Amino acid sequence: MNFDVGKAVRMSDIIDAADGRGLIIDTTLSSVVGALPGLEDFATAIVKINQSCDGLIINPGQAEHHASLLGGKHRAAPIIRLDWTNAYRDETFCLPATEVKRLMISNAEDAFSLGASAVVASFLMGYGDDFEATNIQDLSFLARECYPLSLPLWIDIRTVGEKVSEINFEESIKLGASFMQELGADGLIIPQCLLATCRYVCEWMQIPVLVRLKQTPTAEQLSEIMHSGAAGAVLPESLFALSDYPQQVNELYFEIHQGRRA
Amino acid sequence: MNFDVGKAVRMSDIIDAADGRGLIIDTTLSSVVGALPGLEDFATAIVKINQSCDGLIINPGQAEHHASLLGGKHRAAPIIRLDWTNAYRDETFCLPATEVKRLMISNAEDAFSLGASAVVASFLMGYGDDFEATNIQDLSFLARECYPLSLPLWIDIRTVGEKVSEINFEESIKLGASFMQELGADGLIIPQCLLATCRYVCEWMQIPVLVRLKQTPTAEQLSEIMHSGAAGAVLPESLFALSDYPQQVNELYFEIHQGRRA
Amino acid sequence: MEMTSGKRARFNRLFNPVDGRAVCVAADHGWMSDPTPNVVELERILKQVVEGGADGILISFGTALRLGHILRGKNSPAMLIRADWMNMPRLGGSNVSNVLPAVNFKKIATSFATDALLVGASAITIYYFIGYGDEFERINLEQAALFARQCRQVGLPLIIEPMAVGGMVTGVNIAEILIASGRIAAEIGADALKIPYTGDVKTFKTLVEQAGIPVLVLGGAKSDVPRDALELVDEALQAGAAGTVFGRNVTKAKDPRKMVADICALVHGGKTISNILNEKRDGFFRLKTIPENCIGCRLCQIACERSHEKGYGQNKSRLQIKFPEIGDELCNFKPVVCTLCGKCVKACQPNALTISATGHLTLDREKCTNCSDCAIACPFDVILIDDEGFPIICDLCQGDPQCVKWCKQNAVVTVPLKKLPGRL
Amino acid sequence: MEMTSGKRARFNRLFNPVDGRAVCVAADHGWMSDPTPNVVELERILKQVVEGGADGILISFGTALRLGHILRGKNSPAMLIRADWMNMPRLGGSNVSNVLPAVNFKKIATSFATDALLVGASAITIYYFIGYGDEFERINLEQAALFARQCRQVGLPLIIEPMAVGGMVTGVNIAEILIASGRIAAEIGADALKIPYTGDVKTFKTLVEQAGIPVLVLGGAKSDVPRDALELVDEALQAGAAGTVFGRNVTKAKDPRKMVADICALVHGGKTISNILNEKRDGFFRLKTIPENCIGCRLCQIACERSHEKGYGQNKSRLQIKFPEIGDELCNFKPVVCTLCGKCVKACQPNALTISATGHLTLDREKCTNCSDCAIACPFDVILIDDEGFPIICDLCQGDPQCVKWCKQNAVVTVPLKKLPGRL
Repeated sequence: MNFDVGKAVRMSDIIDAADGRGLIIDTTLSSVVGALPGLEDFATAIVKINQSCDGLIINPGQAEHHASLLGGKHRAAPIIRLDWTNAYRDETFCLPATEVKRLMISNAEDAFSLGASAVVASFLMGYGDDFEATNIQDLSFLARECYPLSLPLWIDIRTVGEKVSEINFEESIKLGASFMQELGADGLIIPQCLLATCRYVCEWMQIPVLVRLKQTPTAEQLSEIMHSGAAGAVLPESLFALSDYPQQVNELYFEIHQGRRA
Repeated sequence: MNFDVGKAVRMSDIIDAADGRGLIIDTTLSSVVGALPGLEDFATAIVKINQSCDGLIINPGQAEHHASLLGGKHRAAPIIRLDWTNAYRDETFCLPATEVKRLMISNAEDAFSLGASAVVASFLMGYGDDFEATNIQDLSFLARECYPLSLPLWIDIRTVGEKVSEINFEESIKLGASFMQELGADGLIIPQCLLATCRYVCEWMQIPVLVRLKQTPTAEQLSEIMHSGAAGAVLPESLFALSDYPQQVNELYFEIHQGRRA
Repeated sequence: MEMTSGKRARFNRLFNPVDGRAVCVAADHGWMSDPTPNVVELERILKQVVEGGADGILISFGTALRLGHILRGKNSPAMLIRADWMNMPRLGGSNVSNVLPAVNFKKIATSFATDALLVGASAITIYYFIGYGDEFERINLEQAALFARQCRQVGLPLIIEPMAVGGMVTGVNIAEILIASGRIAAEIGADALKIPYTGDVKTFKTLVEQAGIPVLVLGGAKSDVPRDALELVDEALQAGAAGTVFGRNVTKAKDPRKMVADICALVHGGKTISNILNEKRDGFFRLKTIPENCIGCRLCQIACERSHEKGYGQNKSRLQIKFPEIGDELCNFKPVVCTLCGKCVKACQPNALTISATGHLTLDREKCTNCSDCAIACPFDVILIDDEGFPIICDLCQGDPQCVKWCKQNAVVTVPLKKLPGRL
Repeated sequence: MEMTSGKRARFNRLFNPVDGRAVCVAADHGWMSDPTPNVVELERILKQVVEGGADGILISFGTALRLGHILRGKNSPAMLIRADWMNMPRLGGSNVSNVLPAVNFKKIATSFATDALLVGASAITIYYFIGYGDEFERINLEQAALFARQCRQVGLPLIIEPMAVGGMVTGVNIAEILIASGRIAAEIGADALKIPYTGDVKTFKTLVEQAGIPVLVLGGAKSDVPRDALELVDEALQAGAAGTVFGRNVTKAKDPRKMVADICALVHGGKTISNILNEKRDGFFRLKTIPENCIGCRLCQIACERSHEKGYGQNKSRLQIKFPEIGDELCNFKPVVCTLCGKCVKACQPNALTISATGHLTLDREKCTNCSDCAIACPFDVILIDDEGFPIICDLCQGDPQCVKWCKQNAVVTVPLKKLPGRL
């Protein structure tokens, strides 16, 4: 009776209730650098992976315009991204960022009315103290906003700032995970890291932890990560540039769900 | 993680987390017929039973004026009554009711700000259809209001209307329990009835069921009721007219909690 | 049909993406009538309903809090929340008992749309009583309009349930009233209807067309014979219904799981009532596949081999499953079966292969020369050759095809065959 | 102290009703500094803290959601929620590691008061940094004032934690700053303070008096020796503190349960540090009872009998528990012990009973005439007579009374005795 049924039902859209695992794909980099290779036609690309992916991280605009592709049986559940940053505009982009910016572009209520199964926002680590404090404040208030709506909040930990380097990368992930667990996140996305770090964090957290992969992994690579205790993986946007991505996603879905087909 | 921690913590103020039982005393009839014998001086009376009673059903005014006696360690948890009725003004009262009335006298938010561990309102069965529909509507909206506050709602089923007689008394309790379970109550108070009915309702409900006693029971009578599956008992206001009520309550607390002293 | 994005994403959970249909179960009776065994034993029943493959379950708020955990997983039934209350079953006109009878008809709203979203609902359902008098209908419409406005705001689909009851409703005008009420509900803002059957395909077809939104037919009181309930579904589907919301016909059934599975077989599986009830098939028939339904479980092959060869292998089965290949974007499985096309019969020089008078492919092993011409002629490659050189052929299990019987996904079904092919 | 009714009912959960004091544990470190083992193993530690008998636990929202179920039951610790965030531990001045060092001091509000109520909090705690510059203090006060207003509205107690840090704080002015900050916090709307110790009883007494609200002293960095932490508590109590909010001294302790129990023994139990640490008692002492604490568990009697008679009975124990009788309105248990009053010694004609030079009652069985005069003289009836006629007397276990050692409720304690009574 003291079960938060709304959150449990929505959470199970993404993390399978039977095996506690999920395969997630992030498409939201398009709001930072425009259409990504393979994602030029959003709907066509999504249809190809929709059945073999548990959750799709999408921006609010795509959630509104492509609602018919999202949610429910045999479709990816919509995880709506509520923040934006120029942090990923590097030298390869036509207009590299000169100063890193981050802001909230929507709120929990809006995502709720768009049919979100969950919302996600980023904790960008390694920038200045002002930036960090504002980031934490935004995420805290978002967590407080999601709670009475029984809407799951995922936090995407990104160790991208200038203060993070090889020397403190692994420990920074632990710090970020600690902060976000205490903040009240319902699930965490951590960067790909040493398996030892992943195992440490996954054992410690009592909320599902997904690993954000830098490259589309092979089934063997994914298997290794899952064995370190992760609840699943977030595949990168670069996935869509591969010619056979529908098959690759299908194989990874099979791997994550231990032999179960979409 | 999908645990409603606020509701669980508040619920455990009343229904002991260790044994799943609780002893409750109702003091709210004073809002219908004035001070009851033994309850003329509210604070003095409450102090005497405060340590050996899990929850005290009180009206909002007493909750405000006697907050220091309520809640927390070794004190009864405040269960605030949010409705009022003249249904109990019978021929023994100086101004018997000619037409039965019922209304909400406060709401969940007010009770919350008064420090309530739970709220309670009545489902008065056996009156006219208009009366019943309005009663159900009030209780439904109250349940919806309590839910996002994680504030437990107890429904006090009272089979007091003219349409309930010996012929349908026991079955009316089942009907009321069914309605209120489906309405979304967190706990039920049912009238004292046949042990078979009590057992049937308690096994069926997946929420705690308390039995409202007509008279202060002996430990043996209470034991019998508890064995039928009830989560506890609600002692009547007439309790306070007894000369040795502190000892009687203490004995009943001992009985309910299976040998544990306050 | 267009709708706000949030409604669409939540509607997706209710309707099957392949056929756009839904099989729902109403389990909100404890909220409005006397507690019968289907109310008291709801947990057990709901678990069976989920196993049966329902697409949606209509429940009260209390049941959502108590048993909503059963509905976890995006492929499990969508949660539909009953957002109002009424006392009609207690007015004495129906077949349910009345511990506490009511005299005056009452219907009240008992929540706001947002409340249902908090507990994880994919839609809400409310009544629209028509025929009980003008003031009573006004109250119904007022509540419906308010819910419609709220539902648009929060992106939650609204299912309106028109009910024609009262002194102004007769056998003469009930179909017309239901047809009108469906359209009225759509105009007010319903996203789908839950509505009684009008009694015949023609009028229900008119209802569906004029409503312009998905129509789910309801079952009403429990039928004495399961066939009656299935025939209602069958006719409603013929009329264009998008599915069903059956209550007591499921929750009071001896085997709620089977009842739901049977309705699913009709609504999603393309099966006939005769298929489902395992009735003797009248006339000739053949096998047909529905690849969208196939999940590659191979139960059909096991059933085939077991019935003919008494083993559990798959290398002598009379049907095949083609697995998806690299490049197959939709990653579908394809069951391949004998369709009684007759090409093998024509190719058989010694006339060893024939189609019997009862419509089954038959091999005369005395005449067979083990030439394999039949297997070569088969356009689907479903005729294998055994170790002795004889063809392994589908004989439709002499009229009771085990592949059809055992396929839980309805990926292999039977369809009537007017005329047998080739030489008899 | 007056406060709105909701605050009062929730404050009742935090403060012990008998002595108005509270022992709290701060376990919110993972929210603001590097994850040390006490953060990673919080679940295990919090369970021990609950077992130790803490009255309140300060945690973050995330911990409330994750581990809040540990706090069920009205006699379990009250949930205090940390409603803000700061980066001070990462500025480099403290003894904690810094994976990601900070340069500029930041402190932000991270919730509204209502948010904490939803998860079951009995109070919220926020910082008030003073001494880091005027603008930084303005920000702190602005947030404090907003929380105070919200807390009054929803009936939730507000605990403000003044911290004197920054270049303007020196050893010379820190006590004065803390004294001022406590009063400022109370004026803004704090219902209680969580505040560092000023360093001496005199200034802390001034702080307590001028604040006018309950003051809970905090522990700061982990002490190397448990005695140091307990001495801080002892001094704060002498100064009038209402209790403690210890963090790392508990969560990083080898045995967090024992550390909490020890602090409880000081704060609620009337024990001395020497009692707690089982240090050799200097000088004479006697037993004293605190009936409010007694729960009638009889552990003291079992310990007594076991140490003297090697059994587990209670009929030869040197102390008694009086159970509540009909008519006893408060239903209290009353432990009754030998108080070394000396009346038995005076009554003993053959001088068999004496008080030894070390301060313990002693019986010379050779001289004893089995007259029972001692038992008759005892005003508390704690001298029983054994089967052979000899008195059963309390010898204070020769200086290490087992009843005191085993009483978890601190209902039996020792107090110093300046002068021994009667004949030596």
